[in-house]
Amino acid sequence: MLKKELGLLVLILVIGFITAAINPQFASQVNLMNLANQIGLFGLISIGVGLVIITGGVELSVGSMFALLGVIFLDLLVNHELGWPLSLLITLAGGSALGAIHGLLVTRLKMQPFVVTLCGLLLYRGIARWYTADSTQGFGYGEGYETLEWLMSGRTYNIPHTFIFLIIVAAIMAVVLHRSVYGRYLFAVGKSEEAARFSGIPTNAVITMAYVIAGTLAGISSVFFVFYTQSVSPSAHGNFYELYAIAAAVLGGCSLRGGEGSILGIVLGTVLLQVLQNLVNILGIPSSLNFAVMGAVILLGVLTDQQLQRRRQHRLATASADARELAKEGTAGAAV
Amino acid sequence: MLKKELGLLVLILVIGFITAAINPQFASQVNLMNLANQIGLFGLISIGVGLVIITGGVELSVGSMFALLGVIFLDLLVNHELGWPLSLLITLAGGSALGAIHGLLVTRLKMQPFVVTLCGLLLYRGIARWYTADSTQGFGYGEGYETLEWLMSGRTYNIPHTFIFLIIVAAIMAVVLHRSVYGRYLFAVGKSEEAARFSGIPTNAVITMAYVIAGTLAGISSVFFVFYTQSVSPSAHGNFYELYAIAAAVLGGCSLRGGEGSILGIVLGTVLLQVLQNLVNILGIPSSLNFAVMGAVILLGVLTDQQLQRRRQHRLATASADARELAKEGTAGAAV
Amino acid sequence: TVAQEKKTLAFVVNVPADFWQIARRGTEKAQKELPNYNIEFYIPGEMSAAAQKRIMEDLLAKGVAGISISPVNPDNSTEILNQVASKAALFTQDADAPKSNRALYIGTDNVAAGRQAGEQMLKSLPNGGKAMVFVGTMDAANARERLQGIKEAIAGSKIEILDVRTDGGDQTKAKANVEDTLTKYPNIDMLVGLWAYNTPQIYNAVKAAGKEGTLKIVGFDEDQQTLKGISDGAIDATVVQQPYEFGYQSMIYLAKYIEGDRSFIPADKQKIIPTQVIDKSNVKEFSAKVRDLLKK
Amino acid sequence: MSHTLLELRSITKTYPGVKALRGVDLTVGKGEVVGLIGENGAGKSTLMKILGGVVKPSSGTIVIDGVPKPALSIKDAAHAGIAFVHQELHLFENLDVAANIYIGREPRKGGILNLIDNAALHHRVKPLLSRLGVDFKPDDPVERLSIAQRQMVEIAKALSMDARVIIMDEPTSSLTLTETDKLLKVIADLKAAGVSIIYISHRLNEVRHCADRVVVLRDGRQVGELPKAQITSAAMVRLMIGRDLKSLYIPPKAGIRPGGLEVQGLVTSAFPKREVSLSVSRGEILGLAGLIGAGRTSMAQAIFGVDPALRGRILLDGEPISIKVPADAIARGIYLAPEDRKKSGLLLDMTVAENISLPDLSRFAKAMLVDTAREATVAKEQCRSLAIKTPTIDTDAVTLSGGNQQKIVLAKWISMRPQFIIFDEPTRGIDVGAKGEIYALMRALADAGVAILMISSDMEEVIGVSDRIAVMHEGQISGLLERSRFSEHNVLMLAVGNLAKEEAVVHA
Ligand SMILES: Nc1ncnc2c1ncn2[C@@H]1O[C@H](COP(=O)(O)OP(=O)(O)OP(=O)(O)O)[C@@H](O)[C@H]1O
Ligand SMILES: Nc1ncnc2c1ncn2[C@@H]1O[C@H](COP(=O)(O)OP(=O)(O)OP(=O)(O)O)[C@@H](O)[C@H]1O
Ligand SMILES: [Mg+2]
Ligand SMILES: [Mg+2]
Repeated sequence: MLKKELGLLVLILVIGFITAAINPQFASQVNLMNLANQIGLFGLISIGVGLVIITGGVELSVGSMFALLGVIFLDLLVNHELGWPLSLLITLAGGSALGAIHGLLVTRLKMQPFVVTLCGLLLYRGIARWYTADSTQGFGYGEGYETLEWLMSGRTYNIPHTFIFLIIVAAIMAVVLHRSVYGRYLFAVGKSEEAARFSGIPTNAVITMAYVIAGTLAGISSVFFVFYTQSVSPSAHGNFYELYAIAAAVLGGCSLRGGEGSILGIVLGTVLLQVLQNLVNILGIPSSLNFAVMGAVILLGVLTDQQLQRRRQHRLATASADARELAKEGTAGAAV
Repeated sequence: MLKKELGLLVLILVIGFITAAINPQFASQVNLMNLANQIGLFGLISIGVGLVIITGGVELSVGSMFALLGVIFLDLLVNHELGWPLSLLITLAGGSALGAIHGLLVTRLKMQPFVVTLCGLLLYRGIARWYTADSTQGFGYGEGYETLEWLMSGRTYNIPHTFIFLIIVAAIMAVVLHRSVYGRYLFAVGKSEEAARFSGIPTNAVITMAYVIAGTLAGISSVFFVFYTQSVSPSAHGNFYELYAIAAAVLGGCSLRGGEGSILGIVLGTVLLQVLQNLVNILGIPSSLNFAVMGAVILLGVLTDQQLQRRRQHRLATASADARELAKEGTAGAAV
Repeated sequence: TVAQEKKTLAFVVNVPADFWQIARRGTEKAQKELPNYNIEFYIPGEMSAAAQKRIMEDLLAKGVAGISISPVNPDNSTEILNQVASKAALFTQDADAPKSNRALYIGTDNVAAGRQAGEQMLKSLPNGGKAMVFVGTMDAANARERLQGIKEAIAGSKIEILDVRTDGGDQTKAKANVEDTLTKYPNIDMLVGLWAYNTPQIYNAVKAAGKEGTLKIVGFDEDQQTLKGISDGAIDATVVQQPYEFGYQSMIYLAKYIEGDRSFIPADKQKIIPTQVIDKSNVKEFSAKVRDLLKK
Repeated sequence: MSHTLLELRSITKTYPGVKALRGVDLTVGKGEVVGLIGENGAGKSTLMKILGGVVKPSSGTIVIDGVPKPALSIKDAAHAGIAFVHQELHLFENLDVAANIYIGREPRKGGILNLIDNAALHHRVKPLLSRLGVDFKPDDPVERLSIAQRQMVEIAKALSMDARVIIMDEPTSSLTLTETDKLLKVIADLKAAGVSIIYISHRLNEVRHCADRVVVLRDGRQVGELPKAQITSAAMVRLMIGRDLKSLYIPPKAGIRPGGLEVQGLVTSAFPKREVSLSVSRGEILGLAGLIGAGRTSMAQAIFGVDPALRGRILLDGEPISIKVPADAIARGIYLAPEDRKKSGLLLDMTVAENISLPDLSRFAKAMLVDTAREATVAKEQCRSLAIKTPTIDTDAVTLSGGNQQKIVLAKWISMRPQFIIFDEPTRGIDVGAKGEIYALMRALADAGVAILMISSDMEEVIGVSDRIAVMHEGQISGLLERSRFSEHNVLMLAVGNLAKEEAVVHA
């Protein structure tokens, strides 16, 4: 299990060292902190999407949720002057509610996750655009949310809060996923929903919960993003982010067939994607190649990992054949 | 089987009649022919993606293929003045080759289709942008391809060639999918690759072929689109089109779990999506609601269809149990 | 119905953006002055020639009387534009398509606007220096023209443009691009934003890095934050267009054109609405004007 | 019987197209082992699923401890102390053995955090596994276990529940004699401890061995009951199929003929260091016995080209052939009826006709198009000649009983002029009636000159059907037995790897 994450870590370090060798600024504190900030921004939602992927589902509406929840948050905070704690709470609740709707459609009405969240992708952005009449929302001259701004975009000991928050969430989610009963059920449901039901696991609740967590994390993320970009243009904000999140989760070892994945892997997947984006700029590679680099590295990364896994399994098989061999020598006499 | 398509057809007709009642121009010849043209443009690739979905895979790179192949086609035709038959052929071959690569990665290297084609999505657009240095490609003052232009964007008896071509391709593919050996293999592989392999079906070849067909259709489509838009901006051309194609296929009854779907359904799915886009403009609904309408209708469409199916199955079940009972009474004596 | 007796005029834009909200106010003012017309506003879902083309086709099917459009790919949209021009009155606005049969272009000369920005750059960096340019995508005509104008203006000076970083319309990426630039070139002298959201993101990133005042910023368009940055002194100048006039004038003139009046069409069929440089000296009144326009 | 624990009263269950149960009554007493038998599709599993809360009855009453209920949920059943070893395996391949055994009932710690107490978990699982005498550990991933090992995990899971009633739905279908013996011992222990068992099996020997009472279902109806004293194979068969079955096993009519299939030094990926050599003559049925994981399936799949051999030669009628993919084997008339018929043998969601025609589809085709008329004709013909019980040939395979499904697998190949067929566990989970038919089919094929290799873990079957028996152990052939030397003892000795002592066995 852990071999996968190790491979990813090695890949990240190798890429990091090469980049730093070419341009030492890559390893400068400023750059690393910027990078940490990006990782924090994108990591949260990768964790949420990763959980959904482990159930055997997929969550495509994240980018549109960012647009819709971002618009709502700004509207509450700036136009309705609602006070930041309440605005924040409503935004989070909104994310949870959207997640719950997805979960219920998937579990109760037996719709395919791809379909449900594809409709979400179209609907939420549509609503956001319609609600704002396609105009960019910003903080304008709003005031009174300095605490929130510091929480969401500040730094402590020069470490961005987004990153700190990601680490906290990742730690909690790692315990939930790998140590708790809920986590175990999640893996069980992802592998075989029917068998899980036969084992008395409340599969619908387990799956719905994964979507709710993803929605809530999307809610938090959307506030982080609002403070990062300081504005939300409903038609563009968060476009394609669902793909980044899925890519990070898949790179980190989540299988879209369900039942596989780890929080560490998802976080490392996010790190790799963000390092790639960063190095394009730091090395002065043409921006147009940004996506190409990302695509190529994901492809090669997944491919190499798979080949390594296969070879390892082969080795394991041979080893166990040898072990059987030995065991047999031992028991042959005893059996007679 | 056919009930599903019928339901979709009824939905399309109802929407059509309502729209025409509100604004009779919807049913005008001009509008219907425009609509036919759009259906032709988007239908081809939905068929390709639908085939891949039937194998249990998914094809996310279509939009990026449009950008890359469109750029290549224009480059060959305009800059290299290669003559249209050869340019066309190379573009189609390019599409087939990309499809073949996807197929091989999926079957030989056992990569997940989602991952392979996600990387394609990133890579191809990246390459197109890099190759053109992010500049829009157009026909410029190129000449000597009037025949091709007529073929690709002309009309015969006022029917757009794109639509005629779609009907031809759909007819051929319907025979291939529902009547041919290959089609049967495709469904078998989609339902259970292992069982198909144990029956001696060359599963790898069957799956790869589905990607090749999808790639080739993407190649043809990309030429159609080039003649429709007359230009290709590599960063925007075809963005999100993969989602339209998948949405059409899913609306038309393809299950992302594989092994289900029909060509008629896919075509009707495309028709519905295009009718929705068209009516937003015809009825003067705010453009910003375009996506929201699409998302809502897909959601409700799939949902209703599912509920109807379920009810029908229930009815069938009760009926056939009774029938069986009668039959049994009849044969019971004979068997002893 | 009444709506059908009225003639329809359509204002078609290229992509959702705030810029067009101001233009919409212009069309709304025109609507008040043109009670016999029905003015509609179209925003394609995505920035693509295909999406725009389908809107034009649908409008023709609806029997529109006049269209004023900002074509996404002007050079390559001649055919559809001519098709529109043959069935309805056609103006272009914001971006011109001189090869087509459009009756009139109302809008900015983006190369000239670029030159204005270049002059501001020269003013801000009289002794020269290194500059970086940020934009959504370089395959958009206005991005190319603005850059061309800038290059024309700074030709021969000591200002060097190091690179153009693109973000594909993603503002998060736009800000990250600026952050990475500040890391890679800690001593960079100037940042230029070509699209409306680029300048605010430059401003955000510079502020976050604590480099306000140590480098110069020149941008385009009138985003709220851009104007705030100019008041703060962090941004040197922005070159703004007058989208309100695009909206208002194109509708008024379209109606005149449909009624047979051709007198307002100049020989070159171009009505250039001049761009304006906003800097510390005039930002206050300009902000007030914009806020007024955007009031609902 | 001392005390009635639970009672099912006139249970009826209707499925789409099938009345699976019609007014069935069943009582189970404390500490009683009830054998539940019946042909495939008789409704045994359905009845048990109703008891386990997995399926809701259409009508009827379930009485537990005197309390009547119309239906049970999974929770109700667990609460009432009913544990279930499902016929279909319900394990999670991505979890380890211990996690699978306690899934849904994890020992917890950490209060509201609901963490899993792994130490307690392993502490509880270890004694269970040693009680069953299995060769895997609590933290082995289930992914790496063979079907038989997985079946042992299922059994361990049922044992772990401290249940009052354990339903075992064909628990031994993948087990060989040794494991079966262990299980029968466990059942005896449980009975002594007052646990009731409902034991479903098509291996009548086992039922005779352990049941206190046998209940027989036919066509969804309860057709009889046998008290302990009257439990004999003949009596059970008579009730099950409604008539006497003369003999399951038919002697060969024609002798061995020249030619056949020979395997020389075959190396499979499961045993990269072992070579298998074997030959099967035309006209003979070679039985292949061995313990779980001896490598029989791996060898069969290597010959058929599903998982091609690493090394070695395969000769058909003396001529070396190369098999890289199943199509190569099929082209030579070499076929495999696989071990896992639901996963590999059939496309469950396809119709009977489509399944039968699948491997030969291109020959049914005109200009690459499927000739559906011919397809239907062939399918009907096969259904008739193999007596496949299906409403129509357009019925989905998933709805048929196990025996009929297996016959469809055979029907695929029989119409295609076989030269050599491997039957991997051909009668797993199949009733006696259908077994007899399948044996007859195999014999008819052999008599027609086909070489047949029958892999089986069912000792009775191996000894009854085979003309010769080869035994495999740890990826190698450990010995060959001619008919005169057939005995459970001899097969078993070879199966545990007693190569050297073979002579001694003969004299014993
Ligand atoms: N989910 C289902 N849908 C439709 N029919 C079903 C379903 N499950 C079982 N049946 C049908 O109900 C009948 C009884 O099946 P059941 O599985 O109870 O038989 P069984 O006695 O356990 O047979 P076997 O010995 O093969 O396990 C069969 O005709 C079967 O095809
Ligand atoms: N592809 C593989 N890689 C590694 N080990 C394997 C592979 N296939 C099978 N094995 C292991 O090799 C051994 C032989 O398996 P095989 O299925 O051939 O045995 P078998 O005699 O048919 O047993 P069974 O009665 O369980 O079917 C088992 O321990 C199995 O777990
Ligand atoms: Mg059963
Ligand atoms: Mg086996």
